[in-house]
Amino acid sequence: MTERKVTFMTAINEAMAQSMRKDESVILIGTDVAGGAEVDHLVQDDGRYDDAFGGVFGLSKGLVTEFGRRRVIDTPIAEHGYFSAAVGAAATGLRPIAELMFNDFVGFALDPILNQGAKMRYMFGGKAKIPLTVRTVHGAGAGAAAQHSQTLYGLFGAIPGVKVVVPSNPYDAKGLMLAAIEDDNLVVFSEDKMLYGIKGDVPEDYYTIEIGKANVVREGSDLTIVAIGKMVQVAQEVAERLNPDGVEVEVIDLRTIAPWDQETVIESVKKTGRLIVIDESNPHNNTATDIASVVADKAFDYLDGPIKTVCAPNTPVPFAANLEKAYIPDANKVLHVADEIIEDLKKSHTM
Amino acid sequence: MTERKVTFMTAINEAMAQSMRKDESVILIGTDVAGGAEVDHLVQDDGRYDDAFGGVFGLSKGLVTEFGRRRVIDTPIAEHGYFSAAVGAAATGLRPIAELMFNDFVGFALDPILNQGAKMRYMFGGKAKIPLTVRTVHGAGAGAAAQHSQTLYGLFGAIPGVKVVVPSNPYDAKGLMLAAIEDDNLVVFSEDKMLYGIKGDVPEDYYTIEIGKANVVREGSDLTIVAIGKMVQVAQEVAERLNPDGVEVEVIDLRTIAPWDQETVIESVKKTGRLIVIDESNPHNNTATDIASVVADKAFDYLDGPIKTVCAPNTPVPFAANLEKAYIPDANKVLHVADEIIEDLKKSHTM
Amino acid sequence: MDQQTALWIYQKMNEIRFFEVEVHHIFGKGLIPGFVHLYAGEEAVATGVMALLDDEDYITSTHRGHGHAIAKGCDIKGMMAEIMGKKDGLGGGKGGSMHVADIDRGMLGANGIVGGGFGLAAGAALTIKTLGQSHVAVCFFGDGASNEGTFHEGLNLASILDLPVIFVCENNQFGEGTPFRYASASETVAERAPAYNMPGVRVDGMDVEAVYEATEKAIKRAKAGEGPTLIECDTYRHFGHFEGDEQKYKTDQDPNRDRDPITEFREKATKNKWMTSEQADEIESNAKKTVEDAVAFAEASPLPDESTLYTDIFA
Amino acid sequence: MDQQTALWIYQKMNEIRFFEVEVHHIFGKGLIPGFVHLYAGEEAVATGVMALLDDEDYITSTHRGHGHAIAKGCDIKGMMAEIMGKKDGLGGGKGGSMHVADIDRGMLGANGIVGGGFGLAAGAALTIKTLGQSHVAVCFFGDGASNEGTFHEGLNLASILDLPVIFVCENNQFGEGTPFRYASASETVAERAPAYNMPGVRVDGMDVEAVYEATEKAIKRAKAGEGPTLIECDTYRHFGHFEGDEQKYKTDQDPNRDRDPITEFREKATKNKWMTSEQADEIESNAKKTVEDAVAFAEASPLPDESTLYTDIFA
Ligand SMILES: Cc1ncc(C[n+]2csc(CCOP(=O)(O)OP(=O)(O)O)c2C)c(N)n1
Ligand SMILES: Cc1ncc(C[n+]2csc(CCOP(=O)(O)OP(=O)(O)O)c2C)c(N)n1
Ligand SMILES: [Mg+2]
Ligand SMILES: [Mg+2]
Repeated sequence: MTERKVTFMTAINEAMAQSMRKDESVILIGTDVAGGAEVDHLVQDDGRYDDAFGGVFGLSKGLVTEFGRRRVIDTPIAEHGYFSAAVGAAATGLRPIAELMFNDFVGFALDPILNQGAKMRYMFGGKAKIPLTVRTVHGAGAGAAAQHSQTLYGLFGAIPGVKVVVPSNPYDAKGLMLAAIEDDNLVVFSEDKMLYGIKGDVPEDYYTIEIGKANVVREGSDLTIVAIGKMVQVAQEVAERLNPDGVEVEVIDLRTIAPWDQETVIESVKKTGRLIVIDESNPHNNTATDIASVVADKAFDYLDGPIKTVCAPNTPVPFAANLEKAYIPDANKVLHVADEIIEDLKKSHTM
Repeated sequence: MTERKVTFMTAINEAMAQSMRKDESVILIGTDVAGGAEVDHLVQDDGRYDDAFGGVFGLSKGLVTEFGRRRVIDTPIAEHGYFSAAVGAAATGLRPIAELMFNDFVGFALDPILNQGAKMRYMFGGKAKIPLTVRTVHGAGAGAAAQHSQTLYGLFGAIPGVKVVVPSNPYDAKGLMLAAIEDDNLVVFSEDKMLYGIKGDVPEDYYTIEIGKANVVREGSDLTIVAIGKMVQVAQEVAERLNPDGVEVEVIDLRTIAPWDQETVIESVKKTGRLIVIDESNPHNNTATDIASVVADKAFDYLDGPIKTVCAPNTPVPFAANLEKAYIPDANKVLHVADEIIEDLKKSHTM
Repeated sequence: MDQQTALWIYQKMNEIRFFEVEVHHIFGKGLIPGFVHLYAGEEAVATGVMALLDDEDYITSTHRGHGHAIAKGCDIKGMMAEIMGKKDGLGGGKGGSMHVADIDRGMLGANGIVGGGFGLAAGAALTIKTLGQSHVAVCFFGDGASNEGTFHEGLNLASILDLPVIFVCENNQFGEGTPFRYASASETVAERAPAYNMPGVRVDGMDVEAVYEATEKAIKRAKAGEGPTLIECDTYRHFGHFEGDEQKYKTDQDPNRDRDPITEFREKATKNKWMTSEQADEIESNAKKTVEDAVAFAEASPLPDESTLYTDIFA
Repeated sequence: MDQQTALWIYQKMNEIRFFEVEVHHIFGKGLIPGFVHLYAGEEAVATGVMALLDDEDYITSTHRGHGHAIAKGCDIKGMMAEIMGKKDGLGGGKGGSMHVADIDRGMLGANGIVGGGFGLAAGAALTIKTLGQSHVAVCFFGDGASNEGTFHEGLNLASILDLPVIFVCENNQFGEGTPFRYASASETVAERAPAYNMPGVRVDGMDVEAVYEATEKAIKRAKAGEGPTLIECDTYRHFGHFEGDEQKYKTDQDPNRDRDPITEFREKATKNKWMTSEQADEIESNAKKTVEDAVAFAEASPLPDESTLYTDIFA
């Protein structure tokens, strides 16, 4: 297979296109996922549509041209309306991908997820399938301020009946997106906007990555760092920086935060005896606390020191560039939070 | 002071009435908080109003009679509308109590809380106050099924800028409600519907209980159980049942889940070395995991065994009576989950 | 209306009524947990609409959903068992009254969320349109629900996409204890239809024929690809908002208070020779029997197996 | 319109325009993080309305909020510093363009949530009504926002409670890249007003006087306790949806494309002797200066102290 580098955005676009080619029941619905509906000059000579936006980040560019407005549906700005339509469509035979432009708008789209899509199968005694993929965007770093920068996948992850995937690189993004669309359940696919531009090897073929499985991206015996999405880069940097001191870090890319891969994490902690979790969410009631809590129960006897969670502070996302930078967990913060652990480890290595 | 037993509901009603008497800017707004708006025969001879509902549980009965329809405002069924109106009113000089009839309806009321009320002060550089109390109702046990029985205070507790109070008894309910109304911030006051009928000593006077402080309701040296709301009863039962074996349980009623009282919990764990948290929320990304995570970090060296969280399972709330009963954490489940801890403790006591 | 339709309607009306009266009694005995909202009094709406639908058509329902479910052809035994939280319930006892559903019959569920159905129905209609089917989706909703933002979003979306959906408002004058005339700035729900560029008609919701005829037109329009219709049916509920409600807000002047859609239809149908008195009597006693059998069935059904607490989360 | 008002309007129009053009340049230089939505082209709306408001009146604004803030009297230096994320910004640099606010001036905030303002404005009006004040609240919103359910809920609530609020729609024909004529089932926003039993008027939003007069009536109505009004202002934005937008959806036929509300007002005001050419010139150069000073001020302002990341959460 020849190597091919594409961006995170392209990888997701490609996954959507491939699944739409494969399965007529896959549709994409959201505000400006094409853009320019009913604008005459956007209809090309061959009758196909040019998109005016192709998603507010340009991620879904080209899809309306290939699949037409019947399957790439621009909506009014009415998140409840089109999210509940997506649930209704999923319950009756379509396999929609619904875009929540920023996860921050969840306040307008929550009921169809929380009370309808996630619960119908259970309430109806197993007699419904909701093959719905919710694409959304999280994360600080773009200067988009308090209402366009939150990290809210933990909120979705708390809801029984919802799977939540958070890819960290282009390869995973494509494979997980294809798996999400294939899944017969409501899957929230949460994209960190700061990853959109990064490039990586992505096979052209159709492939899926199993939802619910973490990825050990670096093996190590001294310390386990579990990281989510963009934070995997931070974990890798921490690992690199500790390497010269002889500290071997195992980095786990969680990939799926609901249900998350307890087996892989616990196995790793049993080996290393140390755990740090990095999660850009605000610090309370999030995936990091969930992981810490499970490990503090099921792997307690293997722990050699406190579990550290490194999260954003308990504040809204500030606008000013310096404050926003201070808000986002980075390697320095991890090293700072973990300094005792690291001192211990260094000591044990020099002994 | 003479003892006076009133129900949990009455205690909250009384708190609202006392604060409304004290402060003209306090209003109550919600669907059917009075009921019967514009129904002629509900206007009494003295011009005052009788309420048709007084809240769907009858909790706010009598308030419209005393304070009139100007301050006890029935709304259309339009949660976003009246919650964002409550935020707007709070930002401009009122001190509203807004009722979300069931916390399950949060999908329609979330944006005014998540993106407006909780963030305005921060986004505006400290130049806003949002003295808003959100009263809502959580909890299973009433056979109200998947969309009327959830326990979602953890979702609110994850939002920076929101305080969340969960009272466990009538005395606390009154004092915490008065504190919530006095507070210049957005406070979610979450009531377990299964507690509504329980009676307890409640002083007639106006008194407040500090938000953010936990209450050690039983002292013990062997095991700390932190419990929330209705679960405090479960913790007490566990403590009673372990007593004959000589196991001394310390029971902490958390009272406030955001910000929760880290000091009290950590002090207790330092003393006992053991922690169980009981929380009726679904198991992921909730207050129980948050507490476990903080303790596994800050009190790690004092822990003598795994931290146990006892929560509802990761399912919607089932309707059938037997399933619902199995869903809710109870003393048996706690004892079962904690059997290893308890065996250890028993052993250490017989040694 | 032809004879067969009239007989079907009369049967379903009676099944609904007996069912609801029975549920009222059983609830009174403490055999049903939770909240129960009875449909008695509003039978003309569900039956008038459903007389024109097939299994392949979809409906979304409300917290007051028993009538819709029965008229849509859901198994009455399974419904009663569901409402009592039994193993043989349509949802294995896991949903209860507010979540009665049967997707195979196009019944997408009663719904505990007021205003939860607008978008769901639009979504079902989107499936119909996208897959080129020739069915319709019907969204039942209350007068109270018409003030939820979801009404606005659902109707607007359905209209701009010309979806084959019919929005049927059951205006029983109250949302819980709050009168429609207080809660809504508009005098009727139907008059809001122009804001969504769709026909809005108001019919006597105690008169099955009126409901039937309005629905017929709406279905024709929907299937012709011309988009949605809003039908407002004036009606009244015989019982309280939920079981236990004191109903202090009801007044003697409430327009439909003393009307019974079932007696009215019996009279009209016999007068018009759609149905003989003997047929009507027989239908009534059959319906009564059907419901009694359902109660017996539900009572005999065991509680669900405790293991089912953990199943049916993911497909 | 009197002279003083005209001069004020012309000043504010120019301040807004220079401000936005300046922000456009600064953004282009990479000095502003995040998303910026410029108001240029729509100046007649903000100024026509705000000419009639005092500090005690409230407004809620949108993501496209600079114009509203300037017209409401927010400090321009503080605004520019805020947009650049500086310490001396109105919000200490913590809010940015989408959250410019000044509660003391009744400016309840730009808002990153489309449709977030309807209820907030109704709430401010509820305060006014409850405390017996004689102010008004104005909610600015876009054509795109009119399809959010929050529009429906906010207008209905305000209407049934007769709140002193004015809903001002800035219909610039697009929500991002989606034409209003596609997204909305109704041809105009104003025609939705009857659904809420309130007057709905549509005015030329490029004509300050038209906006001013409609607002005057609405304020009178609000202060008389007669409730809300919906005013739709037809307008156009000169720049893209946000900075960076290719604007592929705009067409030569867009009605207001070639109009400039500022030139139009200058002509009318000088013709009507509300303002001399000299006054106009002076206002223009003053406005330019004001904005230049603001830029200098903002550039000189330091970044906020890092400790402020943690402050201003709770009062
Ligand atoms: C989102 C939401 N808000 C409030 C409620 C509580 N509630 C249940 S039924 C009801 C009244 C509904 O009135 P209407 O739509 O007229 O239906 P009806 O009960 O009259 O059939 C209310 C307020 C709810 N279930 N869901
Ligand atoms: C709830 C919500 N949905 C979507 C968006 C993304 N968004 C920002 S501005 C905008 C278009 C708004 O259109 P309109 O209301 O007409 O205002 P305009 O930009 O034309 O001034 C959209 C979709 C948002 N910020 N909030
Ligand atoms: Mg009703
Ligand atoms: Mg617009």
